[in-house]
Amino acid sequence: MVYFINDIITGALIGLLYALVAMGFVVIYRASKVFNFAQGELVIIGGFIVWFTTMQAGLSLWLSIPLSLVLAGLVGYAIERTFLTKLIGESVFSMVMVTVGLLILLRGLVLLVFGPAVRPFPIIFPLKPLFVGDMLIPMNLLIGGIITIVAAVGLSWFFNRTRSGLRMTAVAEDHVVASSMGISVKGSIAFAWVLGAILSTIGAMIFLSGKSLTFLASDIGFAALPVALFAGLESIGGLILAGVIIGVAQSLTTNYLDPLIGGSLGSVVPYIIMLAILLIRPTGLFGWRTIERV
Amino acid sequence: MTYQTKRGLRGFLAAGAMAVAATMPLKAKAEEIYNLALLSDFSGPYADIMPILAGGREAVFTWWNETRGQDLGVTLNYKNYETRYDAAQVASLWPGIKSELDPIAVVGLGGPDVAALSERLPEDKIPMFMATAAYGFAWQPDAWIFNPRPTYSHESAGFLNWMREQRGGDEPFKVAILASEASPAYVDMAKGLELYAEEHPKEIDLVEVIYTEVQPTDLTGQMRRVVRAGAEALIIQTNTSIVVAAKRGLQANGANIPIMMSSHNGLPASGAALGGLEQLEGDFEAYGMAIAADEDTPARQFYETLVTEYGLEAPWNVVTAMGVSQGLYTVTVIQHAIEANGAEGLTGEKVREALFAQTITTEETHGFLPSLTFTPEAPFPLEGLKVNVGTVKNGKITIEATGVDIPEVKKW
Amino acid sequence: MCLVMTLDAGHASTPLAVRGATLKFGGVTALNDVSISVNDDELLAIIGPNGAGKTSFLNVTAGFYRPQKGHVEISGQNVTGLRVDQIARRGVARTFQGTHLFAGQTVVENIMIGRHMLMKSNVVQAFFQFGPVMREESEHREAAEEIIDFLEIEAIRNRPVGTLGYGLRKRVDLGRALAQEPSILLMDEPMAGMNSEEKEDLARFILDVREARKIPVVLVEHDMGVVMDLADRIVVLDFGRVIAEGTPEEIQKDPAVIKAYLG
Amino acid sequence: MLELNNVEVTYSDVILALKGVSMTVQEGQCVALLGGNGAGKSTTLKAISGTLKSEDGNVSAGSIILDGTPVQNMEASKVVKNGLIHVMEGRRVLRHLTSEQNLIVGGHMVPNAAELKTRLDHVYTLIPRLADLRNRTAGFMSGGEQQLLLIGRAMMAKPKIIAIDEPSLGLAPMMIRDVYDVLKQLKSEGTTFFLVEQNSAAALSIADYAYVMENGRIVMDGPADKLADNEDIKEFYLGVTASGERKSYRDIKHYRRRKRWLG
Amino acid sequence: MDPSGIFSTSYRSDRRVVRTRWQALALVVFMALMLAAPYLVSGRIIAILNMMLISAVIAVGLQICTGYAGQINLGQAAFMGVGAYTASILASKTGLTFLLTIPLAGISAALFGFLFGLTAARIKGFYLALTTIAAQFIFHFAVLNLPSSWMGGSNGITVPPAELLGLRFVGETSQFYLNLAVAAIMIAGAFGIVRSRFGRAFVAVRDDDVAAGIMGINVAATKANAFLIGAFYAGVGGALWAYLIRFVGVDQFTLFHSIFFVAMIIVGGMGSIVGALVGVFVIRIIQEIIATVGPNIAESVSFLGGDIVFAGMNVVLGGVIAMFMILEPKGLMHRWNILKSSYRIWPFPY
Repeated sequence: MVYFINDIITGALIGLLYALVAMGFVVIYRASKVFNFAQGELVIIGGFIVWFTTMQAGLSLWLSIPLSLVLAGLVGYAIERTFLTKLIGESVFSMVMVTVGLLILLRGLVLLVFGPAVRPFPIIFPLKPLFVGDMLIPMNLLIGGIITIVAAVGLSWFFNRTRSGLRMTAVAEDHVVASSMGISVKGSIAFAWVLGAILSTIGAMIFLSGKSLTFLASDIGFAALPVALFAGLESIGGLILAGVIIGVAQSLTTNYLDPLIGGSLGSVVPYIIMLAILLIRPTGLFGWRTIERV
Repeated sequence: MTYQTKRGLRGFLAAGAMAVAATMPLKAKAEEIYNLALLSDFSGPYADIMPILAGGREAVFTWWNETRGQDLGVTLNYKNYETRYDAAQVASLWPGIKSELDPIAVVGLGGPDVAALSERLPEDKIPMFMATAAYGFAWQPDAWIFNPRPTYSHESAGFLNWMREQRGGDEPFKVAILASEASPAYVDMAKGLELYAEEHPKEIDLVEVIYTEVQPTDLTGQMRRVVRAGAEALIIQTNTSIVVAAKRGLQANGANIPIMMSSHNGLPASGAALGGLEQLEGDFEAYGMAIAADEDTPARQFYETLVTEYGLEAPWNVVTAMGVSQGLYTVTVIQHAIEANGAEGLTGEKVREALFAQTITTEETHGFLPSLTFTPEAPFPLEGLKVNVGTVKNGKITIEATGVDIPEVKKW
Repeated sequence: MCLVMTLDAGHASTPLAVRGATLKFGGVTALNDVSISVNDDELLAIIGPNGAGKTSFLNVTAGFYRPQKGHVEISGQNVTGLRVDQIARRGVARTFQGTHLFAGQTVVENIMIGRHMLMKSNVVQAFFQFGPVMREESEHREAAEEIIDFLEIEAIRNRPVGTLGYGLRKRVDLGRALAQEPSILLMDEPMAGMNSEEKEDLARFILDVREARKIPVVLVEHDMGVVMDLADRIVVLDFGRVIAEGTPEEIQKDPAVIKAYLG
Repeated sequence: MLELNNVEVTYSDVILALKGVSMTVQEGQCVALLGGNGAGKSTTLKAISGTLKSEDGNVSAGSIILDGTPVQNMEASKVVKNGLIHVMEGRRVLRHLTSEQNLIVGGHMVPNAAELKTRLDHVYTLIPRLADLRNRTAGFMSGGEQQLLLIGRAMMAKPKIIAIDEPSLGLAPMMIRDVYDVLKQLKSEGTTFFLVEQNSAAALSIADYAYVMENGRIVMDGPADKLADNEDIKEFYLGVTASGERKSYRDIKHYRRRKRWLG
Repeated sequence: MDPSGIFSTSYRSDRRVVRTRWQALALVVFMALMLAAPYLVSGRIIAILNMMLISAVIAVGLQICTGYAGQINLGQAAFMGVGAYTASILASKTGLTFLLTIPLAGISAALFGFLFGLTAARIKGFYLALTTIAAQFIFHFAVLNLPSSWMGGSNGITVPPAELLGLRFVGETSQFYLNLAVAAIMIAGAFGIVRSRFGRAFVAVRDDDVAAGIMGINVAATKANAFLIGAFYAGVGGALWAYLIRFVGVDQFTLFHSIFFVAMIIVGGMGSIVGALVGVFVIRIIQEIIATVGPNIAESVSFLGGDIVFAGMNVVLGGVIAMFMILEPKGLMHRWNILKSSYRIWPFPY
């Protein structure tokens, strides 16, 4: 029983990590209506930046973490300036398609800049887990979970309550209307990408702390995708619930069902849950209902 | 992986340059020139090890041309082809390779090469020689694609029997395996060992088969199950990232179950990814090929020769060993074919016949590989299989055992 | 039941009837127990202030919204809850407030899309492009050309609709609806955004449609001149309720209407 | 305040939509731009406000001066910062936000909360209906309410000049009056207007000066009262015949000569 | 817009694909060149053409689904895999002729695609597009976990060569004719579909699904149909792939392959069959250049280092796609059409 509860807790924390990466999707969507397929690549870039500042440049963690976040933000800004600004005014569809191209391009760029080798990732969070009676909770996931919740609450407030947040929401609703109101669509999208890159970097730190860094890390982008859709692409707060549900379901499947069937159902379960929820609620749990008028 | 890429890179380039330089003047002397097609992946998932692997195998060809080839009146030319580790790319390259080179043998790299060429090579009558261990799905009679090593499951079964002997006692050896469905090859590794454990319940007790992602988020819970099941060893033949995540999971549980790794995710690679070899103290790597340890072995000596005389600049590690051993058994087979048929009119078919006709002794491969006796029943030798075991002692890779017998493993 | 339906369909006393429809969304009651029926070959105009529920009425009729209460009958058959396309197949066509044309497509293509549901060919025939498909295409193309001819848009036949002016687009919109060979035509503010010259043109076409096709038309419109001149009967909505009904003359004098709407 | 000199606009680098348009708007004035559909009115407006780009258009010649700053091909959001707000046609409210959130977004450039409150109050005193609807999701408001919301949203930015496109489009007669009442009040408070209208009667009731466009060119201009008396304007835009009688839409002949200004 | 002097005298001629004499001539010359290709160019080129033809079938299907019907589809490689597996299982277990296995492969892939299309009845927009990624994961899971006697599991399936009247389709030349024939039929069929009522319904649903519904088009069914047709093409392409490689494994059909199919139609241009073909050509040619000149550059430009050259090649590939999207977001065909129309209306600017 203790182990069962432990599996649930660990699953929930992993789900929160997915939610953090998914927050990258949602923030970019919420401020620009663009679905960013290259989110996983932003995670690897963030990871490599952290690796570079710590393992290569040899900075202490207190220095390298803020520096990495700043650098990641700059990279996000650069990507937006190079690839997306020019497309403002084109259809959202073409902007989304650009992110598909980005996915291929960023992979190549990382390969070029950082090389293909497997890199050790710095130990950012204590390796020693937290023991609660017989339960043990990985420190990186625990701290990560807290960061996720704080970030979700903060960003939720930002987007729904502050004027800057509403401004971005306006951009997501309609680029042309937003710009006709004096809102800089460019600025909003740039901000979204900066934020998306920073969130991805935090995600990379939690995900990879004490482990190794390769291209495979980008898979987390597609692992986080069901969480984003489950919550609904506009909902930041909903990510927490969605992440926990999907994380727990995945953990229980991996630990109790997979051994029975001798396969890896755990990796497909998030997608199955996502499909099921979308069939019931087509815009996710908390996504905006479509308002159609003729 | 572990080594500095730059060094490996220079090694690769130097070897390439040497190869070009060395083969040019030889062309005049040697009477016959045959071509080898080298399939490589410099831009795909194995781009990190490719320069070193390529350096290893190319240095062997240079060495052979200058020593054996000269005597036999044969020069082996080779050319690298970039496959991006993609079956579609191999398939579109192949007709060009055939018409451009008309190779007598292909030196392959991995799964996509096998997938794309397994049905083409018998038609075109050209054998392909791989460097890695074999897979269950390629275990078919009348092969044209060959592995110097048996399947991954053979290697792990051999290792486990050795572990059980080391431990002593009669009860079965408890083991867990960590696999992934990301690639069918990884699944194959697990399936083979599962069947072996099923067939040998008195020797092996497979307590857990865990499937995870290729870059696992967290394995603490899974490792706790492994610990609770009382596993005495953990088999991870998939990739480095999983080794690292499993190690962290074990550390979190305060457990120290030895991990067995394979060649492509071996001790140096996993150690580097963990941030230091000392973290793998007491863990193992096991495969049917020379262990690249500090000890002075024939293999090590041959490597030194390649470095000093034939321009090899790759470091002494498992990937180099893989490249060198692949090159060595390839040239040995060709040499056998020349000895049997004469230098003239050598074809892929004759090379393949020579493979079956004669054992490739461990002396011929300078101790890189055990003696290999190929039969038409399987793409790898079924008899006299050996596995070598390396471990980390005091932060250094050392050879723990050589020539450990591999038990008979049934086809799955 | 079945017998009754066939009888109804045969005589089709009311081509369209909405009975007791109530529709609420987003905290607003858009329709409150609205009953309106349309007679054969009649031009019924629906007027009322913005938000009175005129467009909601059209949306309920066309199946775009499903009323919480009440039902919609077409030729005596209850069609409440059917999908928009199923209702369209029962002969309801509509034009839009603003335009909902397929902007990248040419005029001919837009009108041919209107004929989609009248065409029968299947995917396999389309794939191989053999006999029946080609014949069907030509037949329907001919019908499309008749509509183009009728609406005097021959010259712009192959122009993408997006490049046309608003007035012409409205005409294409009407053409696309006519291409469905409807048994009833709903028009949502066709005159909005037009100058008087364009209004005259479109009014003429509406009258011609009735003359040529003999189908009832439901017209939601704000332009009183147009409504009073064209309508046979007028229904006035306010706050989701029918507040008046009658001939143009009666409506013009109705004090409730003047208070709520005409001002 | 606003000055257009010989402006040309090209779409997709190919289609010439405006062919040398010049006009001036003085401070405190309301200038109306009239014309048929497709004449280029909206294009002119978009050229001024910088929203052309979303339709692949650009100002290929001439200059647009806003308060001394050239704004041709300037990014839309920067034009707003120079003091011009473009209220687009088609009632493009932010549908998923509430009415008040729409207003707050409109005031996104307001430096402090107190000022924002003042402006909100100003909007609510001028348009009391918005105060009642403040928590209503904008997508569920009626057309007229949405139009009022758009005007309120523009007011939140306190622009020097409001460029408004077809404010009466699709509105009931009383609603048109309400909307124009708000505009008139704003004008009396000193806001400059650039008004693009199809509904010439309404437009000329508020405008000081008007331009008439046809085919991408200005074909007539003059003080509003003078234009209202012009026979051609009467016939084509006000729908009144020479004798002053409006003719019935039923009496329109299908084939008739159209009088056109040389375009 | 037609060039001046070209006008149609019947409705049938008005819907022709080939409208001018030059186009007809170009098409005839192109087909003749294709038929003669094995006698004109090396086996390597034929092998590249084989890959292009198979990719073309799959990309054209994706174009119908994504470009015409507007449904972003990131499961095309999975649909291809279903087709490849169907053909392999039928050919290896029942010995059915390829004349039947290829269409059956298309049909089974179409059914799989249709399942995902069915969700269109409820799910819309990006949500629908993203559910196609689930197809990819479910396909992968199913192949590996169903009993290996069904789909080969991790073993993959070996495929006997296609055979017709004693002629075995082995070697690139005979396979080239097989691929060419199938691709020609499929591409011609695609032109038929997009110009039929189905094609118009697709575009209608893409541009304005509200209006499309009111036109009597069943929007959900049309979207499902788009997936069905797109997946059918992928299935046929998968069958051709199976007969070309003659060994199928689940790792030949990954999400990354799907992404590349999307890249092909982006580069070529959305909503144009010819665009899909152009995209296939451009992407495949870049990939082949990387594979061909890469090793040579790596050897000759030694100061750069081999792995940097190859990493650079990946950047080139990603960069080309990104460049297309920045400079030509509507694809090559759009640019071509603008050029064409400005040429035809020259010298007037409107």
